[in-house]
Amino acid sequence: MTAIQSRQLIANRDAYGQALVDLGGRIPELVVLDADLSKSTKTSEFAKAYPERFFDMGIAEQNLIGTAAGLALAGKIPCASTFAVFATGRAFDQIRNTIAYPGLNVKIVATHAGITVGEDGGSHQAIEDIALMRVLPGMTVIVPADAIETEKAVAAAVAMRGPVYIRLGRTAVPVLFGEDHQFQIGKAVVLRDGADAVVFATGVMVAEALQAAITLAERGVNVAVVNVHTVKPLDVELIVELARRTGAVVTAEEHSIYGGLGSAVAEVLGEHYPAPLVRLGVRDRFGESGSPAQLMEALGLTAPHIIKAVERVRLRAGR
Amino acid sequence: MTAIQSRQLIANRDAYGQALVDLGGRIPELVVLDADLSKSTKTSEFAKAYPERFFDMGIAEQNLIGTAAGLALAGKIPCASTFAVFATGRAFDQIRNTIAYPGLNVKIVATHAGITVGEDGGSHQAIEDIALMRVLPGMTVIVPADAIETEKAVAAAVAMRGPVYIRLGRTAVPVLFGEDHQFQIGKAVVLRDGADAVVFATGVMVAEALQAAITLAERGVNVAVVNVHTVKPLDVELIVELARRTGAVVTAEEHSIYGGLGSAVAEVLGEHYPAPLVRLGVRDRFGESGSPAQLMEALGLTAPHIIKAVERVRLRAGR
Amino acid sequence: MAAGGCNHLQLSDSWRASTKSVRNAGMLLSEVLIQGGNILPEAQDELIKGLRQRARQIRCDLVRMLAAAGSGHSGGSLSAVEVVTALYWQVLRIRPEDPSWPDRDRFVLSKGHAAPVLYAALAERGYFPVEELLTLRKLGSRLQGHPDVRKLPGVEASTGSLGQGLSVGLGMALAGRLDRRPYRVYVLLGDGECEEGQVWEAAMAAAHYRTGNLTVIIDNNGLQIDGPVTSVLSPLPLPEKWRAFGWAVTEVDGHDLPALLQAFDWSVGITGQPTAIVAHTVKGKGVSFMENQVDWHGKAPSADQATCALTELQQGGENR
Amino acid sequence: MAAGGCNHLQLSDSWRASTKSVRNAGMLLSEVLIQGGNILPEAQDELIKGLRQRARQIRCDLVRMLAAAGSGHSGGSLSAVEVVTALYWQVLRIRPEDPSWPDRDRFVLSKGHAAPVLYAALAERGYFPVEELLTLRKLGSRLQGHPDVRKLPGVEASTGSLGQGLSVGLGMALAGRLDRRPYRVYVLLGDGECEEGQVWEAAMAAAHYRTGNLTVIIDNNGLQIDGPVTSVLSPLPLPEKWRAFGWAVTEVDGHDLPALLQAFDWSVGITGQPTAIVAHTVKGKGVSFMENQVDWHGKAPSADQATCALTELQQGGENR
Ligand SMILES: Cc1ncc(C[n+]2csc(CCOP(=O)(O)OP(=O)(O)O)c2C)c(N)n1
Ligand SMILES: Cc1ncc(C[n+]2csc(CCOP(=O)(O)OP(=O)(O)O)c2C)c(N)n1
Ligand SMILES: [Mg+2]
Ligand SMILES: [Mg+2]
Repeated sequence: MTAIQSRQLIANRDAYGQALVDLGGRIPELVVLDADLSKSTKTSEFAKAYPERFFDMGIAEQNLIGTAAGLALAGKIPCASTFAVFATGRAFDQIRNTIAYPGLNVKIVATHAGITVGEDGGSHQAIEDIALMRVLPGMTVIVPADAIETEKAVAAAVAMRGPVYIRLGRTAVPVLFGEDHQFQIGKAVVLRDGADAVVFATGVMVAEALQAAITLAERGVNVAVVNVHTVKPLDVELIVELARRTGAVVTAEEHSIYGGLGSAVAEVLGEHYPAPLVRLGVRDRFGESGSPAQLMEALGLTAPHIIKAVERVRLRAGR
Repeated sequence: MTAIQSRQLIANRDAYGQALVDLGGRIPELVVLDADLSKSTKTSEFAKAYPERFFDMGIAEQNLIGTAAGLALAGKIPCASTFAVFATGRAFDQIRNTIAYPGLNVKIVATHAGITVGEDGGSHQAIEDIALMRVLPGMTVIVPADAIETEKAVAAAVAMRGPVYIRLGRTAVPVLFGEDHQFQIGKAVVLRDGADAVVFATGVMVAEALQAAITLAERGVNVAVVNVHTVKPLDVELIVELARRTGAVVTAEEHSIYGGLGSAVAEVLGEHYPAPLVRLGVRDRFGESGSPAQLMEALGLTAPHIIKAVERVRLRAGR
Repeated sequence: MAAGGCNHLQLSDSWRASTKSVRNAGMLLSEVLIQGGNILPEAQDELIKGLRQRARQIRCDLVRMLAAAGSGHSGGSLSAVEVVTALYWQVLRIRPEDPSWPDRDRFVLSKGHAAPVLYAALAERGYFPVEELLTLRKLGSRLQGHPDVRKLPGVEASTGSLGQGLSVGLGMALAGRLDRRPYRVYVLLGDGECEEGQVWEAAMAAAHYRTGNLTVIIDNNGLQIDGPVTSVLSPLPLPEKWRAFGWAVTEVDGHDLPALLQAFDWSVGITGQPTAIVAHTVKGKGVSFMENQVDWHGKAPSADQATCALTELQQGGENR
Repeated sequence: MAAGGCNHLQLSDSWRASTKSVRNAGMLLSEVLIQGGNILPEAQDELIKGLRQRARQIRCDLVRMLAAAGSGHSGGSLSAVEVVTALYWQVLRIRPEDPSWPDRDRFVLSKGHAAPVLYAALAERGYFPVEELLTLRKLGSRLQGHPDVRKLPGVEASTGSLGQGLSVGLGMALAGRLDRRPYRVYVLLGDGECEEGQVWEAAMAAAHYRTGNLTVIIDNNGLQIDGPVTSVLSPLPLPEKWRAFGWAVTEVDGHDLPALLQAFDWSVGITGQPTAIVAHTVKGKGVSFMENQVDWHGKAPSADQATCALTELQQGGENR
């Protein structure tokens, strides 16, 4: 049973920048592209270390993705980065037709996903990127929960062949895992076991779910917490097992309740083990300006909201 | 109980062209835009009737959508059309940030959705457009089942305020409804009642579902068929009612099993009435070249496949 | 009213009067000025002096609101001050008391991250209380990090995702022509923003549709986020590109108010073709430690930095 | 072998020999030809004659495969025949027996709907059996409606969504430079396709990165789907636009094989800058009832029409 191991706060994008520099030394095929946001996405770190393998494509996300595709076709392993809203939305057709359709070996690593973007407001807060990437055949979709997992996810993505989307946030988040953290694409991780309900969480919501579980445990409610870092391919087996064991399911994601982890779990339940479900996420609205903490609270994405969701779903499950 | 009323075949896009001409006469604010596909989308009919209110934006889908937004901000009611794969994918960020975010009164009517595009192949067969549009806050998503419904859907979309996505196919499909067909955005329609299972279908799959139900009825299995023409906002009440009544749910759509009608129904079941579900759709693959009929067969989207899905879900429901 | 001060300066009554009379006569004051019309020379001087004061006021507003917000885009707001001032106090035919007047000229801030300069102009022009500027980027504020057309009167389009505003402006221009309304549409683009393909789609379409009622201003401050535009991904030369895309083009010092007014007058005179004004500007203009500093693109001044900046602006005098 | 016939003509042995020797000497034959090198005049004539025959063969293949498919894009395939012929039989350094040879030149068909002309060239060049052309657009075929890089050897990129191929070519060109490989990248665009903003994003980036190993050919056949490009949404003038975006540009009659070879040679000579060849062509070229007919953009000939077309092509003679 893992708990929050550290109160250290690191932004996942910082871990990404570091991971790129590390991998760059080992993998000569690694090239990195950005769209005029390298200081924000932290690809600037790679640019400093390996300037000849870094390409700033300017404010042109379509070309960013298309150029990455060409580099991949010529044997490179490109990581293309920009804000999540632009990476997935502004270049969707490019990702679809030029990368996913031929299954090219391009890694799209987007930062500033979700409402924790904060003050920039709704136009910059991607709440739909998981949905967009998940619907693409053959696309792997990863949402790391902390800096350690980010590092491992980036390394694993670069090591596998085929298109991968990695979703990172802007803000510093608690470091949950140790260096020994086992990360395997497609394998969800039970961070905490419990028979009274299960919370499937991804990204920043994993820490919130752990906190909620600790509070609930004090009240005698034992909630399993599963870190679904890979939203696609989904760890169907584990989800079914936990749903069966608990009979009460909550999902938690910093994303729309349509098309993301909540939908993915709903699909699995419907097709394998129907069970009461409460999806926590952004409920069909855009974000807005405010501090990340204010927005997480206003949009119902904090531990107390997870606690309420657990209570609700247990009620429905007749507990 | 409605059955297939006619063996007449009309492409929904033809009905769209006609609807535009009709509405154009009554609604002076109506303007139509296309991206060099007006003969295929049938907006050419409107262009002929009202040339000054038609704008061909050339092969530039981003600008197509942005210009439509500007026209809406100036009081016009724009219908913007092109193929579904380009309408939703090439201009996603434009739809998101310039139309959906401010909730502008733009109607995006896309044709050539789904695998019935046929010979043009996977690059042209949108299997993700419903997912893309459904995740956008405030977006209405309509998938008409026949020519009559298309006409009514277009009229209803133009009559309401706010962004709407209408999904149309390329091929001629059976006319299912009469002129008296009642169409209301957000209200799904029970075309056939039955207590043994329910099939929620949308678009071209409605006709297949009806056919499957007729065959099943001959075998003594009474299947309800619901035409979910509006995928968003979803008719949650009706879906829950039918799920409760039948206890065995099938969804059928010419779209990915991720993010479309199947996911939407899975979400509703999970949150309201957990029940066994089988989702029929494109299972995480792109389309390919072939005739529409061959592809529907190869990808498992015909009446016989619905029958098998009903049998499967009834088995799981313990029937 | 301290001369050169940073309070909410009111323009002198004489300027107001002269502006009004010329507007009433159906002409742009700037037009008269430039073409040597029969306006008193004192009125000319007064006009430019008034606009300069106004620009300084807006700079002060910017520093204050950005400091209060604690985040936001300083550099690209400051570089656009004169362009926005010229537009809102001289060029645009608008009615702040009736923001949806159908015949109003439209201004689309395509480089939506410069929202503060738009908000400051709208507030100073009377669309909403000036005090509200201090709510910038706060939860619940109408002053979102990027302009939200649903929330704030005077905002003509939601922007923030770069490269989209010209398409919106084109749609407005086409609608205006269809409805035979006399309004004009102005769109402000960043130079880095010109790297977005959609800008060129819209440029091509506007030329094709001969939208003479559409004017683009490019805030050519030479910087984007990752560095100088010439080293990140050069969109230069801009005039050649816009010309090749069928636009009439002029270049101007984007901080020279008389020159800007002349350029806007020029744009009105061109018919049957959209017009582009390449405004050469300095990013961070008016705050010495921000000028030409790429790091000040997306950063707000601290309280101390704001004090420095305001002092500097207040000491700048009439002609800065 | 019927002269002027539409069978799978083989070039005469003498031509093969001369080509080979020049290739082995590390020079393009066309280069020698144009620059008055020491190639026999008969070899020159023979070369051009061979290419013309090849072009006619490809047109015949197109008619046959499109008729067999019952759908597909005739007009824009036919207009690109000479460009593709020049590339595959003279310009590209490729090894059909080793399609993934790392040093090969790359050809990206950005206007992916013209897949038939690419497939015909690849088949005739030996990448796969010519008979397979008749499977075009059929379920299970490697010859998808638009090129699929996973399926067919020789296809360098999946295209079909217009406006994306130049970005892909740019990525390949950057990779080539990074790896110090000598290959060049050629991208064929439609004139209507130049309305896509992504083309201009890629054009701007290629100029910025000075990719001298990248050449664009624009099939300037004057038509798109809804009509002539000038009436739908004019992308003209093309040379001015590409020049303003930092490219070296030349114009050429896109059906004149010697002129095309010369243009390709010119492009090789330009370094430190990407090159654009605006090829003026006729949509539907070679089939009289298709020429300049907008309706033949996305239509396949019926069996009868195909017979007519083939007869016409076979009677066309050497110099057509
Ligand atoms: C589509 C899109 N991509 C990226 C960004 C992030 N971004 C905000 S401002 C900016 C740089 C803009 O540079 P420029 O247009 O020159 O503006 P200015 O210098 O006037 O601030 C970038 C890349 C964005 N807002 N939208
Ligand atoms: C992004 C995109 N939009 C629309 C289409 C549909 N389409 C296919 S061909 C074509 C016209 C192309 O015209 P042009 O580039 O001039 O090609 P050519 O005349 O050489 O056939 C269009 C609009 C497409 N394939 N991709
Ligand atoms: Mg700039
Ligand atoms: Mg053409």
